[in-house]
Amino acid sequence: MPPVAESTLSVRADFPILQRRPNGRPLIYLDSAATSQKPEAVIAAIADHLREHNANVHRGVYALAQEADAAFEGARTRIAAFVNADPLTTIFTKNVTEAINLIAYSWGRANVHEGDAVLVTQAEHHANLVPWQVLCRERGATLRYLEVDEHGGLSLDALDRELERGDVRLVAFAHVSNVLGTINPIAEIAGRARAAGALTVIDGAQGVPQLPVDVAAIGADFYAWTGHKALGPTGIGVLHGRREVLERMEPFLTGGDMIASVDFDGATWGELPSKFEAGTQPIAEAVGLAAAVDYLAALGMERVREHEQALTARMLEGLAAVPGLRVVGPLDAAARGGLASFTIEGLHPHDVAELCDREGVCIRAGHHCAQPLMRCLGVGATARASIGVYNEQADIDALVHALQSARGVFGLDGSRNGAAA
Amino acid sequence: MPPVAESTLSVRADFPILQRRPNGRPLIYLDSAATSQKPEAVIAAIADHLREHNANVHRGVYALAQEADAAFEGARTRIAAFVNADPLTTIFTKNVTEAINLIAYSWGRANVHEGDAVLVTQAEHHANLVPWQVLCRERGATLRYLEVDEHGGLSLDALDRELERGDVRLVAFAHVSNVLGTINPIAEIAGRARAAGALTVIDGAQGVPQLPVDVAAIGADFYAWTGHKALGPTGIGVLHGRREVLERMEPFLTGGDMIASVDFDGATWGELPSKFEAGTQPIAEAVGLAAAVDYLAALGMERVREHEQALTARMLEGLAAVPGLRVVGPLDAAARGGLASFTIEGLHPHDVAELCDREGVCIRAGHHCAQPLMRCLGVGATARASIGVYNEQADIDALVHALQSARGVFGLDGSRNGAAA
Amino acid sequence: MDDLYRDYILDHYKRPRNFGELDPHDLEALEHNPLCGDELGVHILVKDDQIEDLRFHGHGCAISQAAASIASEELKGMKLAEVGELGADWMIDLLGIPVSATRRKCALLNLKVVRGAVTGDHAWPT
Amino acid sequence: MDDLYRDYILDHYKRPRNFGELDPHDLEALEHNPLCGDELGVHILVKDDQIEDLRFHGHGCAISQAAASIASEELKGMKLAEVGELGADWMIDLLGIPVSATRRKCALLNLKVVRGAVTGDHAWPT
Ligand SMILES: Cc1ncc(COP(=O)(O)O)c(C=O)c1O
Ligand SMILES: Cc1ncc(COP(=O)(O)O)c(C=O)c1O
Repeated sequence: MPPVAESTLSVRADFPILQRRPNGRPLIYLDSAATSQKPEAVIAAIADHLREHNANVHRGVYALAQEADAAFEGARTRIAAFVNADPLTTIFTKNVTEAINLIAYSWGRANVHEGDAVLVTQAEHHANLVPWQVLCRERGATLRYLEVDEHGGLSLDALDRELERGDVRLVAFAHVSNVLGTINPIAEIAGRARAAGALTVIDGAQGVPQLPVDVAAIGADFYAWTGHKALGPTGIGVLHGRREVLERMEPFLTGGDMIASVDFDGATWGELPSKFEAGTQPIAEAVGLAAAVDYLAALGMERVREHEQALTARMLEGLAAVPGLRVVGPLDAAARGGLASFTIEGLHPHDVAELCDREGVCIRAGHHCAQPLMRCLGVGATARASIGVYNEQADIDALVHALQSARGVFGLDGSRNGAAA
Repeated sequence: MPPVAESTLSVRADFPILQRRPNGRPLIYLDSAATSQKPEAVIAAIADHLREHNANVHRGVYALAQEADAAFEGARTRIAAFVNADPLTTIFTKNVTEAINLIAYSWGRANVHEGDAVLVTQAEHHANLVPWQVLCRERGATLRYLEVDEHGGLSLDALDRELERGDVRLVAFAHVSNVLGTINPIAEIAGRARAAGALTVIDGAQGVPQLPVDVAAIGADFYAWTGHKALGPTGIGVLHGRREVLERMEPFLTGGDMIASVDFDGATWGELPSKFEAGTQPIAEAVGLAAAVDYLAALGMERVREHEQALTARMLEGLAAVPGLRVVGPLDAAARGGLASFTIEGLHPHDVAELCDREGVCIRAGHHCAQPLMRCLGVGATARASIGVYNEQADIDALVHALQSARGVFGLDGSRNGAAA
Repeated sequence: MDDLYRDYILDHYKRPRNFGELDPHDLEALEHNPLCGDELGVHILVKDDQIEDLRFHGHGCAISQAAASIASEELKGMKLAEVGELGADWMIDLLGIPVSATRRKCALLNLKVVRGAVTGDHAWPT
Repeated sequence: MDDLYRDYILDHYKRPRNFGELDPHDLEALEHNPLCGDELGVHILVKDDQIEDLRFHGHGCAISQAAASIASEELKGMKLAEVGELGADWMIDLLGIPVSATRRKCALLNLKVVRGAVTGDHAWPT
């Protein structure tokens, strides 16, 4: 394993919620893969927009509406630039789930036919799985699953074999798995799929918050992500699409603001990105998300990645010292994002999370919206600790300490009479 | 016309944006039908949530996640109670446009067949029109239009004639028209449609912000509205559905949080309302909207209505004094919501809005997302002034003054040499 | 002493009573806790309109397993009509620990399963 | 004096040059301003690869009508190849008033229509 740089980030003070001291202890937030905390800059940007510049966008003549317009379209430009995408093909949705449903409904229903196949991996979040199940059922197509190996990796050979069958119309996979942590070779997968004539959909929900992302370089047809995991507010997601594909698609949601003209007999559609943005958009949310990506850009995504990798390495080391603890996914911090899912013998993940909370450590327990993967892993649920820019080494150490205490409460360290069991 | 009570509301000070003084003048915001301004209570509730209680909901074991859960589900309960609806059948969407698309996709595709008809009015917003056009085209059904008379009203006899044809599966109409201002007899329409075996969809985008709304008493199958017009944030809409109907519907968006269980072969759906809430919901937005309805409830919706009616009466009076000005829709303030759309001879609505802005008066110009109605009215566009709880008589007087000045700039008052034209 | 993870809770978790399968059985049901994917099933043997014997199977956290184990001892011998009347309070009282809003479904999963098997009503107990 | 609604703008608005229809014509196009529903069409008569005559029809605000009227005088006699090269700046400069971001489409609608008729490119001028 290459030596990992120590993290040089120390931004906890920028996050108001982390100043809370539940029961007089520091709040140790290790659930960023579920949702991130927000820096004051984001909260202030939203409040400032609502206090100073709020109006509906796109049609207002008055100066206030023009301010709102500039704020909204300016936000789109900054958000697109952050991942090197074109603002014209950068579509706002309410979350990544809607973004993927948009593709399934608009592209899928028109382009996936009986006998076709859609390919996903066994590790997908329900958001990048159930829409494809529904689509395939409706269209008489087949959903096939790319296997995940015991280290949480995908086999490119297996991908090639699937693609060679010639029926795959679309390949959908996560940039970073929210359970295994695996960072997938997305540009490689996108390239092979494209060569085989299949479209690619990348679920970047866990990618954008943690890694430098260059949408143009990746070369997928769709790359989708969600604001609330990237230091931004709830209520906003982002879909980047390939222009030729978006232009040939019918709209998904229809209504105001996405039309060119409407008469009694029908309507014609507006230009990109409006065609896919029906109704009043998440305006204040876009402003908040733009503040979030500005914040991340100022830190530098390379540095964010180094930080998370350093803490992940420390976490993997710490977890390895807990008896009976098994981490799923790759064991090398360089191959994974800033999270670790694990089980502890004799302790259900729910109880692990509950007992961590006693020490102010917030982690998640459950199936993480990846039930099929849980089945592959042979577990019902896992506990998961995930890292954000605001975490520090002390947080990791507190987690490991809390896990040791949890074992103690259940007598697994021999300290309690129940231990005999 | 019955005498109208003077308004007793004076809440301008609660709205930070209205303290702005562009070019040293007060900001006169008369575009609430496009989006409302937000009281400090709403902005503070959102910021406070993000600063103190932010976590993802529904699956977190730790105390912070439970706070977020309580905030989100508590918001749902308050929002449902505000319009006398059941929280279980109160579904969050991103705006009213998505809510109506949800019905069209989930209910419509399964229940509207070749030879069936969907009935809308000529006055619908594109949000309550284009989804039905798309549905009818896809299903081989017919979209029929209920005529709006010269006073902006619907004929219940015409409705009965349409229903008697026996093919109408669904009737969709606005509670309050965003162009004409007409308050439709929604309970009456819903009752007749129901008797004829047709479902009803009410677009309450302009209803909830202005009128006391009792969803249970109205008795429609669906009542939808949007947060940002009701003093709440962008990024959230609300759909109230009849329980039996929602239970029989397939979900619309699929993904995390809306399932009961998922395996490789397929998924089963969660209970109401989760079944229709895929992915991370607009959590902070729900908290903000709950603060908004609490604020409105504290004012009292009866009082809000009295206030808007009083200002509307004054506005109609003031507009009548402007030469060449024609108001569309009912001329009696008791029959309409707090807005007036109008044209002025010799002045395009765009220019009217631009010139009003010079005096700090924000009004909207355009087709207001109701192009078919514009065609019926024989105009390309109108100007529209619309009222919120924060408006005062002085705002109305400023509007009338600005309109007079606008005529002056265009020489329509004989003051400028161009006047000869 | 721990408020939640009391000795008797851990004891029931580690040595659950009436766990396993019952074949043949007269009634059965299987339910998931959607929050965590936990699964709990029950087999019931009926005689004279009462539960003669029952066994739980599946997996879950300490709260859900202890609740099933503790409840199983009370359910044996209970009239089927009575089972239909059991509410959330019965189970929570029986558990004897403070159950947070989030863990409530853990505590109630077994009652949901048993009521489902007996009455066909698959709603969460309230 | 008003910055935007200068005398010549109002004059072109009230007495637009080259408005109406041209039949027969060689080229035509019709476009909407999606922001307000305004509609503008053009008929063009071509001779020797240049615009011999043209007429606008439709309705719009003072800015869009004045822009069409002012532009019509420049377009007459212009080579078709040149029309394809015209950008937004040409029109904005010709108008001679400060055009806000929102009113930009009003000012550019006529150029969009003319370019559409001549080149088949229906994008907004940039
Ligand atoms: C009557 C009516 N329906 C629907 C809408 C659409 O609302 P939203 O854009 O929030 O979906 C509006 C407002 O634009 C409206 O006035
Ligand atoms: C990999 C992955 N995909 C999709 C999602 C869904 O994101 P959202 O709920 O914001 O739509 C998540 C997070 O829950 C995720 O981790």
